[in-house]
Amino acid sequence: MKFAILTFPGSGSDVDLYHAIHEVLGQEAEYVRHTESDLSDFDAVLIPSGASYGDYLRPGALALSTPVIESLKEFAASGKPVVGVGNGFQILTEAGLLPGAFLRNKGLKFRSGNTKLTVQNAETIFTSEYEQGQEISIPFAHEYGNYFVDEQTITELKNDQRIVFTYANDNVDGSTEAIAGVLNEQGNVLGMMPLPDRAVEEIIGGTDGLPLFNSIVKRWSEQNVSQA
Amino acid sequence: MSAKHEPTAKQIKEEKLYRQMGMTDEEFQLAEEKLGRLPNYTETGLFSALWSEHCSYKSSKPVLRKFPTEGTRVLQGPGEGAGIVDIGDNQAVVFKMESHNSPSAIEPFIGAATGAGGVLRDVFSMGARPVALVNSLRFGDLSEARDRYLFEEAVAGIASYGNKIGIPTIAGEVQFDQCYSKRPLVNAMAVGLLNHEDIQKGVASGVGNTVMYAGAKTGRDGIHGATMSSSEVSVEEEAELPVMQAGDPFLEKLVMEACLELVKSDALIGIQDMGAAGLTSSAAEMASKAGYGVELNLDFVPQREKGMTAYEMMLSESQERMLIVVKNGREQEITDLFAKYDIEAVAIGKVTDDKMLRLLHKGEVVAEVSADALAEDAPVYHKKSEEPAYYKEFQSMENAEPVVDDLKGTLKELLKRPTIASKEWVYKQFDTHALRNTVVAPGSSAGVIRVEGTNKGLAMTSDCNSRYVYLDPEIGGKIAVAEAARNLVCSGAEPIAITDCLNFGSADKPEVFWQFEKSAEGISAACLSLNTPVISGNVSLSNEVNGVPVYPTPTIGMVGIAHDLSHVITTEFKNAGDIIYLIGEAGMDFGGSELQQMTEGKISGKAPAIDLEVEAQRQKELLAAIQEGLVQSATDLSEGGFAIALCEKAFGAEGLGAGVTINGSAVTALFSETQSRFLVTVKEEQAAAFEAAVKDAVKIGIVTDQNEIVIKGENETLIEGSVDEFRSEWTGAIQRLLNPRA
Amino acid sequence: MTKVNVYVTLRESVVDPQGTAAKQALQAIGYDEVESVRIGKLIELELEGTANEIDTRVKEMCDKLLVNKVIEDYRYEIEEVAGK
Amino acid sequence: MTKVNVYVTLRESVVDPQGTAAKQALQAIGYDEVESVRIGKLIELELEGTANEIDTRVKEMCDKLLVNKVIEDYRYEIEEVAGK
Ligand SMILES: Nc1ncnc2c1ncn2[C@@H]1O[C@H](COP(=O)(O)OP(=O)(O)O)[C@@H](O)[C@H]1O
Ligand SMILES: [Mg+2]
Repeated sequence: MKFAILTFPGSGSDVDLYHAIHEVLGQEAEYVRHTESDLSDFDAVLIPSGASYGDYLRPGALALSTPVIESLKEFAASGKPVVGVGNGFQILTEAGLLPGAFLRNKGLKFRSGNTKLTVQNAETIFTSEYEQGQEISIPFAHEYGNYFVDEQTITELKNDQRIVFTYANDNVDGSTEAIAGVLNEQGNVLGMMPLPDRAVEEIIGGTDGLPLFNSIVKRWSEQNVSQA
Repeated sequence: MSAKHEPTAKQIKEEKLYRQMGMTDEEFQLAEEKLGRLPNYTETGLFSALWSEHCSYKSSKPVLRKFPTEGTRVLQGPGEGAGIVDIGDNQAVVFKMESHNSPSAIEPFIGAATGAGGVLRDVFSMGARPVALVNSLRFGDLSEARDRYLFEEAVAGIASYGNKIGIPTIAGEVQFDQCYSKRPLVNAMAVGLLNHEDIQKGVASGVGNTVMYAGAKTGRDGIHGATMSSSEVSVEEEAELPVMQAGDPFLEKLVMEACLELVKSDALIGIQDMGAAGLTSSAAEMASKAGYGVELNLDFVPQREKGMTAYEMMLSESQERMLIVVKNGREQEITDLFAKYDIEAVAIGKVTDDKMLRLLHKGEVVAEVSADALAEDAPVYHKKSEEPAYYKEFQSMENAEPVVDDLKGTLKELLKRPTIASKEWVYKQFDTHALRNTVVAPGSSAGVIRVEGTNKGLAMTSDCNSRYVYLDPEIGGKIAVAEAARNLVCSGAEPIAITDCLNFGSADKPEVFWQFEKSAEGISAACLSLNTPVISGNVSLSNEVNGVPVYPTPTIGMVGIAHDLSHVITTEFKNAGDIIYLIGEAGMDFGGSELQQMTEGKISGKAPAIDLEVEAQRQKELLAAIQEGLVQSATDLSEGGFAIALCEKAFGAEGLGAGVTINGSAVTALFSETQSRFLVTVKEEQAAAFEAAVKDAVKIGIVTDQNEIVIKGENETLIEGSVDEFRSEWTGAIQRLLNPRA
Repeated sequence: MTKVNVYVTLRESVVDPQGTAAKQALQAIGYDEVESVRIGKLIELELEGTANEIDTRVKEMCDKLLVNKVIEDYRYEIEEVAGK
Repeated sequence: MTKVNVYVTLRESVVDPQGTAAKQALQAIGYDEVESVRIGKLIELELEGTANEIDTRVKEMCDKLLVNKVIEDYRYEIEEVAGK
């Protein structure tokens, strides 16, 4: 399976995703620069955390000015999986691929650490390897992680079970309904503020992030085997 | 100001205008001699900047020369952007600490942020990829609004820069004392990794090679920053200060990535960042080090503002700029390389054989000065040194125990002193796990990162107890180094080298210079004993408020190797039933202690004594025991003494407590700050092996599965309480001090 | 050269944690009369072209990039700047 | 109730990395006419009291808390708001 890892000027954790996919999972991964305009070769697209464009104007906003965004939209429309973590989630909302927007954390400060998440929906293509309701421990690090969605959208998200992760006991950034990760309507685009790519090795941040990537790979293999 | 309005050479001399630039009459005289004629305005500016204390170390050099700088692992000692130490496997660690005290006193967010940015450039200009940041901070005791503001903003500034550029901050220290009120110390340390063949130097060699400028455009910012940081600033002077520039971590990230690609190119001859005194220092130093000259055409310097003069361009301290020398004919390649990262890189001059720094602007030669004269020939001052009266008085005092009636209450009071309290409020704001290699994040004795692709770790810490240094600079200097080493050892790492940041008052005060000399002697002695040479550092003099110097604060940044990640251990208790050992006996050492400051409102007496042989021996034994897997957790005893260390070991562990018995006078046993002591836990089945390995270890109790801390004396229980009761004092203390009304 | 000031404010339905903090800080130092503080952005643009053609262009820039309409509202003022 | 708009801008000689990045992004999506972007703050205050007494108070608030004079300049407009 071939993953694209989008890099924008200033993105920092592209290397984390590469490490998770290539070195830990043993899958194919390739960096794709913001100047590219074709993603059709890839089976999945990952958008890293970090501070693209220095988080200037609004985190994630200036990435919209790059050529790769159009192809990202096409890729998402094709139904293949897209995951944005941290800043990647912010980019997805700015690009309109996910609902909502981000405000500054409730305490107004950057915060980092490990946080407990509840898996609210274990039936997505990104979470099939988790148990419904499972509590997982995932690192986070952000200043603008306070996810805002209006009431109408919240109702929709709930009805369609598109809230994938919530903060289990500490809503670290003040997000609406403690949302930590959401899906798009089609179910193939996931955004989350915590960073599963930093939880793929026992010695570094634990391994609770691995099932997320494994879910994607498993689903792809199943499809490919059945097609073959 | 345009060139037309610049004073003439004659005016500069007759009206002594050089004094405004921080030059003395003698220095101007010397510059005139070196030049063989009167310097013009631009040239005077060049001399004043490079001969400032910040660039030339003119007052500190004679002292710094005494530092031990050699060792089998040292690949690059002081003199380059950062020092380099071999760590095996063809890899090396590069590190350096820098002060940004003056800017941080004026605009703490920007000052602290650009401090981190500057020291990162020092590291990647050596060809190394930065892998971690460490800091060392000092503020007033938070009772005043201005100090709370300085503290909050400085921490936010460091966080902002480090987080955005994506480099984890994995260790640091913050201490609070009124001597730093309105004059904070903000020291930042960067650590990088490289392969031996990628080591770069800041040299401009090879006649005809091209000098290139890469990075941000030059503006009129921070002109004379180098001179400013060598003088006292008061808050009231704000209005007249040079414009400060926000750092741009986004741009720096791009510059960094471009430079790290550049170092792989065989077109590169030399590279240096434009730090203090910007273009002047980088150009003169690169030429002088290589034994060549440099000719720059300032018309080509990318400029942000209109009508900049040669003087302004040469002295600007705009951030995020690099000076590069490349092989003649390869310029386009370099420009293209930087363009890939949206960074401008242009040729602005060439290397010459005449050893001159020559500047052309608008078709005229506007300055022509020997590069050596600027970079090497600054006057060296042997400042007057005098033992202060206070020292004699303190030395004559007998050691005494502070009066304490309520042991438990005192412990709780100590736990919420900001210097002792949890620093979580600070490090929660840092992205401590960026770059995916953080093995031990802030909160333990030292930060540890994995060396990617190996099973090794790098441990790092910064330390200095300036109260000890004030009471006795020589002992205080020794303790700073020893404490740093203890923190590494307690994490399972072998200390390998140090960087330092020597923060003092004005060197013109003989008492201050004495503190400076003596503490450097202490540092040297400890470095020799512990086999940790000095590989880089920084001097910051004139840290004073209203003429009163801060406590002498020679901060030590130390790096160590964990030869195997399985050696890495942390502070907190691990298992119920483990045996608790205390290494080292308590003496009546309260001079400069947190308890003394708390009970008496000031410090006095002798600093705690330290025997470097004992220190080295204990560290060696403990490290060996840790490496053999005999130790579950370890911590050194520092501020607040035994009781605080015991609490900290319980705070980090869920559901574990301790029951211990100690002897001797209770106040001394609990709170004294006697040096060279450790508190460790060992599995019962390994107790015998551990005792054989560490001869000064004394069993004092066990880790329990009760949520309780019980400290018994010879006849009675001294302190007893739940872990939560103590932890709640310690955890939120800094937050509570910041919101006194909440 | 035309100068345009774009005023970006958080939509009323969105809480402004920064504004709230500023209000509390002002009250804490004695400005009890402060009832509300909201912090938005002032984006100053300098553009080639004349006011007429610029109107549509600025609106586009706001909609596409400068403003996030999920949380923000905006208005702008165009002022002609002589010569420069 | 009085409404005051405080406009906070970076001092002219201070670089604005945010503005520069925004300018480049606008140019990249085709707004070549953009010569400069600078991003400041718009602080909307609501205060008890009348315009007269408020003038000095707002100036104080800006100097003490709302504005960082090392890098920022400001101006403000007081508008009386009927009733509310
Ligand atoms: N400014 C800071 N930045 C990052 N980490 C910090 C900072 N201050 C303290 N820490 C971390 O908090 C912990 C406790 O610090 P300190 O009390 O100085 O430890 P020690 O007494 O062992 O030197 C350490 O892990 C240290 O690295
Ligand atoms: Mg310490």
